[in-house]
Amino acid sequence: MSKFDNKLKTLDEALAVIPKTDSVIMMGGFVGAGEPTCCIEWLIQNKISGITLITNEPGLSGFGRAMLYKNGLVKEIISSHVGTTVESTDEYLKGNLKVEQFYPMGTWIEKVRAGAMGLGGALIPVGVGILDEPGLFAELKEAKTVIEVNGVKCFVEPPLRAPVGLVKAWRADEMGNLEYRLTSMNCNAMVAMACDYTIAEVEEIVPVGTIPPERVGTPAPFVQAVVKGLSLKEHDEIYRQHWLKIGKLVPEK
Amino acid sequence: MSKFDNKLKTLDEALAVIPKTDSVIMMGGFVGAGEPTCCIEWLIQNKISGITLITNEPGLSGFGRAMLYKNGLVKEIISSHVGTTVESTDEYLKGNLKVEQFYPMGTWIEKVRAGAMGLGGALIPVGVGILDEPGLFAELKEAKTVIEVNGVKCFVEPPLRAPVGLVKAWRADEMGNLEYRLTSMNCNAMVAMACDYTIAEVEEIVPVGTIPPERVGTPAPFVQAVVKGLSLKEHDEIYRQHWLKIGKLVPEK
Amino acid sequence: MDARVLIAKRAAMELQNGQLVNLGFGMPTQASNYLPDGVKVMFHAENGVFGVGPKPTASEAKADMTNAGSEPITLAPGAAIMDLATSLGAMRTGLLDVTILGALEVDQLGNIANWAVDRNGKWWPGIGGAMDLCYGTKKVIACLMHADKSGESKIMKKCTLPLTGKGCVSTIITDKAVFEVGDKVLILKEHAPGVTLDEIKRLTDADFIVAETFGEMKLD
Amino acid sequence: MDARVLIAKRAAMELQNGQLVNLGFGMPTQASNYLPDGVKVMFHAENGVFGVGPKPTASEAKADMTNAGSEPITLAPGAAIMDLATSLGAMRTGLLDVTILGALEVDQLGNIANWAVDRNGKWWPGIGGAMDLCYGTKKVIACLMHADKSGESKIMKKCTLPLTGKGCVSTIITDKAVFEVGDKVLILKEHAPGVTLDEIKRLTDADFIVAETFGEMKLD
Repeated sequence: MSKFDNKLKTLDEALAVIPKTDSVIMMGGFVGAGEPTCCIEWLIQNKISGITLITNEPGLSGFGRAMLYKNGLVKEIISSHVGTTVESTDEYLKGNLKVEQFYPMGTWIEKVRAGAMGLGGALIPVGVGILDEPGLFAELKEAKTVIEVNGVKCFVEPPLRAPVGLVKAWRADEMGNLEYRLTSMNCNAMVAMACDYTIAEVEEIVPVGTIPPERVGTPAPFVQAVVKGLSLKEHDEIYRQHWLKIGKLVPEK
Repeated sequence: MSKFDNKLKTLDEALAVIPKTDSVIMMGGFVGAGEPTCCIEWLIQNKISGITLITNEPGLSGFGRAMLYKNGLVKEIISSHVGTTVESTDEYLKGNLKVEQFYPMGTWIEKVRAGAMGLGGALIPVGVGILDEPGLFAELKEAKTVIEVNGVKCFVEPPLRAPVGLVKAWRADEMGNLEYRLTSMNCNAMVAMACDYTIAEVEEIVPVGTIPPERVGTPAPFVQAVVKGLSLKEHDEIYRQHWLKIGKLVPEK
Repeated sequence: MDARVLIAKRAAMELQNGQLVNLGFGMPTQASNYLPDGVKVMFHAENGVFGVGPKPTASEAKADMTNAGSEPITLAPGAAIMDLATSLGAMRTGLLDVTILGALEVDQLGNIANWAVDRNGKWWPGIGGAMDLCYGTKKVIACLMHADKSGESKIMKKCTLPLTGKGCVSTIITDKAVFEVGDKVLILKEHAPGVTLDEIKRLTDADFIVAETFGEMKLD
Repeated sequence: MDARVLIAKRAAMELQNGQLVNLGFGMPTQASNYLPDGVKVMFHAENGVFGVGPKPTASEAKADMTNAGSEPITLAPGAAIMDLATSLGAMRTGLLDVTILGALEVDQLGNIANWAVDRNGKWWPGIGGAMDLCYGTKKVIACLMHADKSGESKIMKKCTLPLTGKGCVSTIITDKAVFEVGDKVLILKEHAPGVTLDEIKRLTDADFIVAETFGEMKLD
């Protein structure tokens, strides 16, 4: 597959790579921000079930990723949290959502980075003496190896990769270079590098050469497909209405 | 010390933090590009000797860092190379330049990153079965621990930090936000985060608010001092003349 | 004065000029409204911002300008945006000077528990970035109501819930009192207006000594 | 034809459309001048560039636009600039399709030695990024003169110098011949114009078998 040929695809073409059941999908986003919302819609419409979702936290109630749990499509979440949405909490407490790999956020992103950058894993001092307290986390996956390096005890955390990655960026050129906008990069750029087949949902598609090389957040060779999502205006409006509804924004007189 | 007060200092004020002898200095740059040349000059003029220099490679012959070896100021180099300059080769072969911590470039940058990001170290599969071959590297620091993670053998590499860091950026605001230009970021941004006292040499100093938040390569809190170096025009000219001299550029008719 | 406002106001007094600060969700976020005069700090947002500014107006708000709770934000002059790994690295490596965190329980060893309660035999809701914060940040200030709804003390000898940080808390601020964390014992420094030492004793499970300077919270 | 040009030309024929390619210093860099017609590749520069373009004119050259040897470069359309850790990560994780590397020695196990010779009892000059490249890159092509100045074969049974990569070389291109690396044995595929099988046998220390398709290098 060419590292820099035209990667523009329809949702159907790009997401066809996802198996109907028991897929492993890594997804970008931070709570409700920078989520590939149209790809999520597609997963729901096409009833892609039994998903193992590798994602920083479950998302924002009533929004994007939360709809995946609502529709019972996710069987396991590998994340730093399970309670940021009502929907994931529901599935979790009913025993429909397995949470075995549960990490501090810094550990989660370093495991993804180890997968992205071909490292053997990550050495993480955070949580030693807490997450490995015997019995405290019986149901959590417990094989927590601890080694000492220069006097510092740290967990040996294996890398995280996935066959399919869904990320959100502001814009892309046809070759697959991605540019992120303001605070919406979050973990998207790292997820994009940690998957064998990365699909980027963007608000705008621009000719090659438009994105200044210094502003490329994910270089084209890391991306296998680019799909058009909602426009920037639509996104801004959706968020503004949501914030007004939940009182995070004061309506202007 | 304030994380965002005015950090502009003269070379004398900023570099006063470096002990006369036996300092440990981490320095940015890639061969001849993105080197803090005025800081290097200052080290030479002030005869700062017995330096342990943590740097990606020794630099470019006849340029910047090479002058440190030429003046016999460096007693050890912790790097991925020792032969990119004639001057470092000389000192090394004469036995004046210790090379005990010698790493593949990818390992070197990951060790610096582990120091910058508070990790326990780095798990590196590159070089296993080569760098740990008994006897091959008698004089290299040999405590190479190897562990296996998910079936992959990797070196357990401790983090690298330094009390003082010298980096080069294009411009800075008074608060210490740094912006890098084109290919000259290289390892500067990582070195800037891996030192207790980071001094940034820049071509331009701009008012706070000039550098777009998305273009800040090193956020202000990581930087303790900003010093004014040569201008962009001067730098471009120096490089152009150098390239013309060594035949890398064809003089225009 | 509303208990939560009191706590937020008193917590804000701990902040000093030039610090890089992370305010946890809920009560601590209010502290940004009560910065003492002349104290200027830079706020960190976990999703990758140094220099979070005041709330935007509806027209200013943007989908791509949010904090760690996906709330709309503006950026202060000199702000920087970074990727998640760098933001979490800054927390882990101790670049932040102080963090004000909510808590379910704190104890006299300076331990804090704020990420999990037992629901249907499962730990809920989740760790997020709090453990990284407690690991790396020099000064951790815990803010919580002194006792739970049934009057049980949350200022304990030893936390019962899964910990977020071990021995990391330096200051505990409640609706009743302010403690410093000493060597395996708390030091009672201040009481809230109208709160007596006896009431504090009754409501505090942890061992504590009373500082000479013990007196009323000074909420300017 | 000059031996180095011959090697560079033949090496360039290994490159395929759409590949992400790293050319090592010295001889391999010349390969970029001999891309077969219709073959478009993206060149990687170790210091953090995907999409290195043709050499700039003197007036175009910039101090902040350089490759891994601090030589002046331009950027091709669609180029991306990244920090050093990401560039080395791309090499380590195998994002690059092919790398053409110079070598001091190669052997029949596909090992390559190109970072160190013994000078005054010390290993010199240094590893740089070559070991990361050999570890991660799918296809490693070694380019070197068949024999050293004293006529000793560099195509060996077993390398004697410190290795850069173990069992990573797939193709060996010299001024005399082209080998594929088989299972613990080399497969002689092509000979340079005017070079006989006997001459290759005399100059090759490694065990090799002769491919049925053995013939002259086709340097279009």
